[in-house]
Amino acid sequence: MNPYIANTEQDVQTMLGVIGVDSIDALFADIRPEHAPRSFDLPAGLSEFEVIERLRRLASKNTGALIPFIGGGYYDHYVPAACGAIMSRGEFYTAYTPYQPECSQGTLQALFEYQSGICALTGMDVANASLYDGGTALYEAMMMALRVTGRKKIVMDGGVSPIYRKLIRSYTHNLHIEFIETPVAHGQTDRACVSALMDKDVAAVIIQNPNFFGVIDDHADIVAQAHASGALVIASVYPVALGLLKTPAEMGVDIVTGEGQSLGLPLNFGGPYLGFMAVRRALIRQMPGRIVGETVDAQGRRCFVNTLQAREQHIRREKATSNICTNAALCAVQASVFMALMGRQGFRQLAQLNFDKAEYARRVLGNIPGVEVKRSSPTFNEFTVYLPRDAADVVEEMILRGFAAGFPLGRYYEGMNNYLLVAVTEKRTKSEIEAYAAALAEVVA
Amino acid sequence: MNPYIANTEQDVQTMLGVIGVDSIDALFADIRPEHAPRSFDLPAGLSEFEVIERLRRLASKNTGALIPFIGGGYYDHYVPAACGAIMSRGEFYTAYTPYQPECSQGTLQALFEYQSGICALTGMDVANASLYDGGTALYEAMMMALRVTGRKKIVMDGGVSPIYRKLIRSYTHNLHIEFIETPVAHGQTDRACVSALMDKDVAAVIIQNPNFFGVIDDHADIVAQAHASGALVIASVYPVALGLLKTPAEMGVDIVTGEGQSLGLPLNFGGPYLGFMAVRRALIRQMPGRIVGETVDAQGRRCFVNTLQAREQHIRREKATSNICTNAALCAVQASVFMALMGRQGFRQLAQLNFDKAEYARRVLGNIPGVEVKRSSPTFNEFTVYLPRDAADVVEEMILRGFAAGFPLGRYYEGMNNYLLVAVTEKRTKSEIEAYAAALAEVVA
Amino acid sequence: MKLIFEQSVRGRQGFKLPDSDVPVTAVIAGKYLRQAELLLPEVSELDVVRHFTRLSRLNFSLDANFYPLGSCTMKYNPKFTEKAAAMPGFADLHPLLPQLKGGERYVQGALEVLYDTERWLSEITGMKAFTLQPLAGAHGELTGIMLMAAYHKARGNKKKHIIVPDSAHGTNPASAAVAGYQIISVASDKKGGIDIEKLKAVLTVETAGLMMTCPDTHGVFNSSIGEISRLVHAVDGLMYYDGANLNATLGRCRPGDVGFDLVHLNLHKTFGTPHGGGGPGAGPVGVMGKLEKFLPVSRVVKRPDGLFYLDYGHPDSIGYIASFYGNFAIILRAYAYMLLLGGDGLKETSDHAVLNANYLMHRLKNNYPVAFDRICMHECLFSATKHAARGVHAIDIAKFLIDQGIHPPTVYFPLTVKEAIMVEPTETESRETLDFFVDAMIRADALARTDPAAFHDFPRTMPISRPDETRAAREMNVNFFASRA
Amino acid sequence: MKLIFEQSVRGRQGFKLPDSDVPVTAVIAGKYLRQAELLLPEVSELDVVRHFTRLSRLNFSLDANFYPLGSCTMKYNPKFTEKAAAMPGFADLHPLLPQLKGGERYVQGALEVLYDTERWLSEITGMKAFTLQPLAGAHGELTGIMLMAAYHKARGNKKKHIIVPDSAHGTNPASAAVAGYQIISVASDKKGGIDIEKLKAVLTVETAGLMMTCPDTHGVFNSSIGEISRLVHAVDGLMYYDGANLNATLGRCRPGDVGFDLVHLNLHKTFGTPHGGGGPGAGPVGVMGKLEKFLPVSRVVKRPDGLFYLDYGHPDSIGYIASFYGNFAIILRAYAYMLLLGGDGLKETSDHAVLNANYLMHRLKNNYPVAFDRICMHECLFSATKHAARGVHAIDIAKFLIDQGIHPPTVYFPLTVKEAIMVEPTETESRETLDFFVDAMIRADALARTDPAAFHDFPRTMPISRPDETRAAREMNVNFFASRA
Ligand SMILES: Cc1ncc(COP(=O)(O)O)c(C=O)c1O
Ligand SMILES: Cc1ncc(COP(=O)(O)O)c(C=O)c1O
Repeated sequence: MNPYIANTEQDVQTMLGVIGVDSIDALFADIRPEHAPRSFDLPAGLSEFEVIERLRRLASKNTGALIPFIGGGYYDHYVPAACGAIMSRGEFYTAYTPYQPECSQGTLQALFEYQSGICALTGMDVANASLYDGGTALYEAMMMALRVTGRKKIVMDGGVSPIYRKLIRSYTHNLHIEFIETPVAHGQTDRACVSALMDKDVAAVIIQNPNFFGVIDDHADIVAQAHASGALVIASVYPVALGLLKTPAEMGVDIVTGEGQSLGLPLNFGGPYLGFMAVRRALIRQMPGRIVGETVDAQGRRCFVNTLQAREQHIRREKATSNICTNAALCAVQASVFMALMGRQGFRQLAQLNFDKAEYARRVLGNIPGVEVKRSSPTFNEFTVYLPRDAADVVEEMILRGFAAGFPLGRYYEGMNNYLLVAVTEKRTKSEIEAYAAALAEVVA
Repeated sequence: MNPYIANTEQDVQTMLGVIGVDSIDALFADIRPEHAPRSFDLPAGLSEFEVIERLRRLASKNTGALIPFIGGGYYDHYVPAACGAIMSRGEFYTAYTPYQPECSQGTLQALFEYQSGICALTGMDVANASLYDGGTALYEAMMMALRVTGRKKIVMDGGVSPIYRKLIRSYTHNLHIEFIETPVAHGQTDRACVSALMDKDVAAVIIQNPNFFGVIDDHADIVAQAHASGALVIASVYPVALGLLKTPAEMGVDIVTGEGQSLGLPLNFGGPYLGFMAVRRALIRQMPGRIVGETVDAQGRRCFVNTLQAREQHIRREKATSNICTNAALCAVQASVFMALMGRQGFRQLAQLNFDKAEYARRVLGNIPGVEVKRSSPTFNEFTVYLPRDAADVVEEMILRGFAAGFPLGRYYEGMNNYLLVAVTEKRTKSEIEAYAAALAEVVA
Repeated sequence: MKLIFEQSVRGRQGFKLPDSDVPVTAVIAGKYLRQAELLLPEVSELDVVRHFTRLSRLNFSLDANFYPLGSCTMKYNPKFTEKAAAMPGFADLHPLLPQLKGGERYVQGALEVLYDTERWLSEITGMKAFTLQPLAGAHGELTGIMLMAAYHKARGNKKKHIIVPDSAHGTNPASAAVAGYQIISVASDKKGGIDIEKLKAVLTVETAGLMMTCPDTHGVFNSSIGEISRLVHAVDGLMYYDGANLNATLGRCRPGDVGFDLVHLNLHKTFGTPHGGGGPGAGPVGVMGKLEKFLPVSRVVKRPDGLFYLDYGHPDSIGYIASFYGNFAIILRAYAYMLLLGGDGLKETSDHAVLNANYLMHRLKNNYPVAFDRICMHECLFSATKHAARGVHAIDIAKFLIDQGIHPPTVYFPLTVKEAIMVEPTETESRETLDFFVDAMIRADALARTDPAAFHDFPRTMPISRPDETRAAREMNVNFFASRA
Repeated sequence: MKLIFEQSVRGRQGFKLPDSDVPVTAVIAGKYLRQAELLLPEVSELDVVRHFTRLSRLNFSLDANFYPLGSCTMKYNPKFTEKAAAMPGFADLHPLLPQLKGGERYVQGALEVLYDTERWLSEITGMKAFTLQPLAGAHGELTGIMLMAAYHKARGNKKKHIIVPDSAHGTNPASAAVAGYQIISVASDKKGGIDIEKLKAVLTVETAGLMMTCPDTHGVFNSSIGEISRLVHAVDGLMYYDGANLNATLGRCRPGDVGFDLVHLNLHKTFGTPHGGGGPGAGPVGVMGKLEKFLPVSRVVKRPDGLFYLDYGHPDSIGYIASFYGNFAIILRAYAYMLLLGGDGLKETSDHAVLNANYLMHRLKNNYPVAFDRICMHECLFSATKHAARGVHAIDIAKFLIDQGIHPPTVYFPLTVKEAIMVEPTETESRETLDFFVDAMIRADALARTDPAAFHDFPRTMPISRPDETRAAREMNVNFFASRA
């Protein structure tokens, strides 16, 4: 029984009569016998109760109740209940893409507000209405830079998330693009190296702030250099950090992208997340994704519509600025709720809490004999520690003590096997931090 | 900081200016110094995150993951997700009592449908828009019968929930009412005894079906007898059972009440629940609680309003049919959603599942040496077993084996220490039932 | 909109139940089976969801509208309390578990919630002890009156009546009446308070007690409370505090400190739990020491080892007044609310509730005469008698407001004031919202001068307007089946 | 409605964060700090909730409206899948956990969800293996094209272009283009299918593959699929199946059995996950054996002992195409949906989706000429050219429907049909709803004859009507701050 089908036996007969066929099978006449499935061997259906029970069992296999000190671009922030309450309104989550503005002003205005919020955070002129996630947003930014400049070389800072770098490489495999990754110097962008690479072929320099090691930087000098040789600068940013940090706009960055998960979205084992993108106004027509614009209706009332659609695949097909169609609209609305809830003061306070807690953890961990904390480069809410042995093994032992102790850098960075990336959000209490330090001290002793 | 206050410091100053006072304190001038609190020593406030964490810890102290075979009038039924989804709409749960019909048609129509659903279930003519819960509903029914008949004697079947009987006794302590409780014979109402008690002073006979022992009965004979001597019959019923069982209307009952928890409400450690009441049409003006009626508006459009309000306290004050004001409206709407989801066929199927599973359990438990299952009286989804020793002790041991094994009758019935009341709902699987039996066999061995 | 029953199609089914995994071992004898078909609607899940979603959109609600309902305290219901109430560790808990031997171990978290809530409410009100069992304000009143009766009985007092001011909410006399007392109503004086002379005139040795709302439903805090309580206590009467208006005085005045012997609170008012379109709520009752032993059982106790359990052994108790421990999921929301606000946040609540009410009163008093021209507490009371003289009644102004997206204030209550318009903004509304309301009220006033007839078909923007209530009461169509039979 | 930014009041705060419990041990150097004030709105939580609640009420949605959007499969989104996705054991799970040594033990439930979903989607489509990583349909297409490229590279094929029918969705050519291929468009024949002769004319050894939607966006299942796939395979081209329309053929035809080499599915269409006002969705990609080794990493593997882990060791893989394992919470909903329906329920889905579409087509075809007069699959395609001749265009009919509470069908797509009106009712709508739609469409047709000018100001019941899109594009006010600067 399929409880989501409304037709009764009687309905079926009536409808077949109207259509003028004998059976539902007759409607599938175009599917010839030779097209029939060779197999369709799926489990029998269950009741709602049974499915929920099964999923509850599966979910309970996950919760190890590990205290999380793991980040890597995805953070255990508190999601205010109001975010979830608003997102669970059917009017938002069961609506379609707002192609019909008259019956979609709710989503459209919310997305306009989201775009404005992203502009407030980044300082940029214009933002789009979302991309899939932080990684694909960075890919789109790179594609955009190639289009804008007509060049084929990309310089990418080694501090950019290795996950993002990996996926950008997959996407561009067939595109004859030259990639150069620059090393990290003292945790920050290696100026000398980037500078040596700048030439008339470089389409864009891609940086990240804070970078994968949690280190913050002021990339204004790199921007100046890049612009001097006609290249764009793309920055991938962590939105919570922007509560305190110099904005990409203040550094002169051309295209800003980032992962919006920390703006009120649950971790969700990897998704759905939210890719955001904001650019200088001059670049708006090259921006991928939907953009909501303000206008007036026939009677002069303010309203909102999808605008500049001529950039998009449904109009421009193979000449579109991107192939994206379905995006992360609901996540964008949720982020918009989050930004409004935090507000000017709350958002800053949130950033400060993250910074303060991480700094405290950095100090406490630095006191553990054998654990080394580099203090030369400033960090935001994540930092690396050097351990006396393989960080992967330490993490394994820390799990048994109830901690997701961080991310071992050896997984993505050669020669960094003893480095552990530790994230501390506003949710971690002093006593959790101290318990973590105590456990780590035991493990490395 | 109180995040639910919108006024800023600036707002406060502006508003004080408009009022013409210097300080908020000045507004409290009527509260003289001698009225000041002697103490107001409450914990400091927490953030939303901290409160949620604290409650999560408290909640986790509760979940013993006991497999429930406990009922006693409150059952572990599955609550369809759609119930919760609809109830979480702010338009329902943050609305006020629908005193202004123009902006309350949602609640009013939903309550009208609820009343109709209760009438469908019970077979009665009219239902009210809810009372607090099943226990207080029975109390209200009794008060109503006293009013209607002008008599002062109540005959109450011992099969009525002892919890309900206890609370009715508390309420009537000062009302000079004569209470007679009749014993249970073979699990059912003791006809001879009731019959002997019937006289011109009896206002009402109160029965329950299925009764507290889970036993079903046809009380038509008792109704005939009661009516013959001018008494009313009040039946407390379990709505799920009405999917299969003879309706109180079919037995001729005058006032029907019941606990609506099983109509899509979570167990909630005791509440909020839902008291329902349905009566013969002739009794409507004596019914307590709100009643929603259909009418038309000034332009002839169908609509719904609170009606017959002259029965209620806000109009009639001390002469009202009851003191009730706030009731269980949201629970009634949720029950209405539940009844609509189940529908004609589903509701019956639900009742059948409960019956079949309980019967299976009854058979399986009956096979355990030393455990005796009385099979003379038919039961619905709950039944008693006789154990070789104190049921309270057996239950304690069963808890350690992961089962909430049932309710020991000795707690409320003298001399029944070895009896255990076992409930089995549609949620219990065959293997859970068998595991329960296996554990019980061990415990009583 | 069509009724869900009118959407029913024979054979349609909206929900998938589990298949039975047990053999059928018995059937129910025919005589026990229902004869009548069970005519619940036959609709799909989509039908149900769409129907109720659409229905919901016909409601005003706090989440979408300003709701300045006097006496109702329609404050914002914080969303995180809904999240708390949905936690399975609370929502799935069977109430009989703690009554099993060894069962209280499985409900420690829930009992702690109850225990702490009782303690905090006691501290907030200055009472000695609390019961959380009453399921709403009126239920709390009834419980309270029963406690009073038990007290008098234990003292051998012969009490017959309860005194209730004429400004009292209807539940007060109704509750006292169902508990078996006669009601004596006492009039208000010109300042809105109880007329002390009139009170003296009715106080006798047969007076069981006085029920007072404080601040009262005129929005006035009675400064003579000390004298009143002395008078009542002089005849061994008890002072009952209707706490519906506690939102005015959190941290400013505790009933226990000013002479009250017992109180009920409405958690769905002061403590921000949702009103649910009329319920459920919760009406805990607190008492001073002399009434404690009469409190209903069970009572939540903390053992020296920190474990909580339920104590049923109080011989003087009035007994069970609810099946279990109160509307737990509502209590839990209130507990969460208190945890978040703490003592300071609660006090701020009253500060701003009172500030907002006074602001509204001052902004509107030139257009709408105030019933009592003095500082008000958390609500202010206007009278539309001047407007009524022009044919525009309080109800017409109410209907005008609906078209502005504002839920009308309470009208025609309290009964002491003609054409009463009772406005309670609560602390959670912003000044912008208050100003929006003020503007609408001023426009209504202006329109009442220029075109009073215009009011008769307000509201105009809603799907219905001015239902025929008389017809409803006459026809008594209260059941889809009956009305179509 | 005011923007939330326009409701901002200096100093107002809507959320309470924890106080810091750690000492301040460092400050950030000034040069790293932001200069510009962070101008997020300053509003209370009530402001936020009320604002977004009101905004939401300006939307049509499936929960309140019929949504016969062709190609979009706006079927009912079962509520229990939302409940599943909210379970903390899933929602709070950090995606890097399984990448820690010993960490996969803590995500076994989540990995099982992924593993089973992959297997079931494989069985449903007749594919060998699946990746769940693509984050939407278009992302699946891009992934698919990358897989094709990897295949051709491994075979040493020199491929330059991808063939796309002119009826294809815009994402098909766009995805192929961003992956580096040229696009060759091939026209449809009179029956709506690919014109085989035209296809032959463009097929060369440089053809990397053909992207086909099946049934296509004309609502037609191409019976020549066998021949087409033989032709494409003959040049070692690959057959790509755009699964957006899979809702028509569940259990009736599997792409893998009829010649397709790889597919993407839209879980937010066929598998009932919500559209979210434009996303997020999920676009898993399945492949036949010859493409399997190119699938993105990580891949979910079940060890003989039953434990699941993530395998990153595939040398021929195209690599990472998403940061993690796909839109997990969406996949989870689809998994729950499949668990509930089972194989039979899925097949019934298509039966009724197709039945409903044919019913609509027959009821409407006298009023609206069908583009292809034959049995349709899950959607039917009308053309409003006759109406357009009277000045009533497809968009005008769309706007008429809005006033009836019906979300308009897809209009002007596919591009192959002038004044296209593409109607996809889905299986979850009742006959009553279909009839309601039919009646509205017939009324629109009648009105188009009698009063075509009336259409120009539809809709009339919504808060806005006919926005000036040109002005939006010209002014580019896309940011509150910029437009007010
Ligand atoms: C002053 C007053 N007392 C008592 C009550 C009754 O409370 P409840 O509705 O919770 O029963 C109310 C409710 O409106 C009230 O305003
Ligand atoms: C036929 C067809 N292909 C592809 C897509 C793109 O899918 P998505 O929006 O998930 O990226 C769509 C979406 O509307 C479609 O209808």
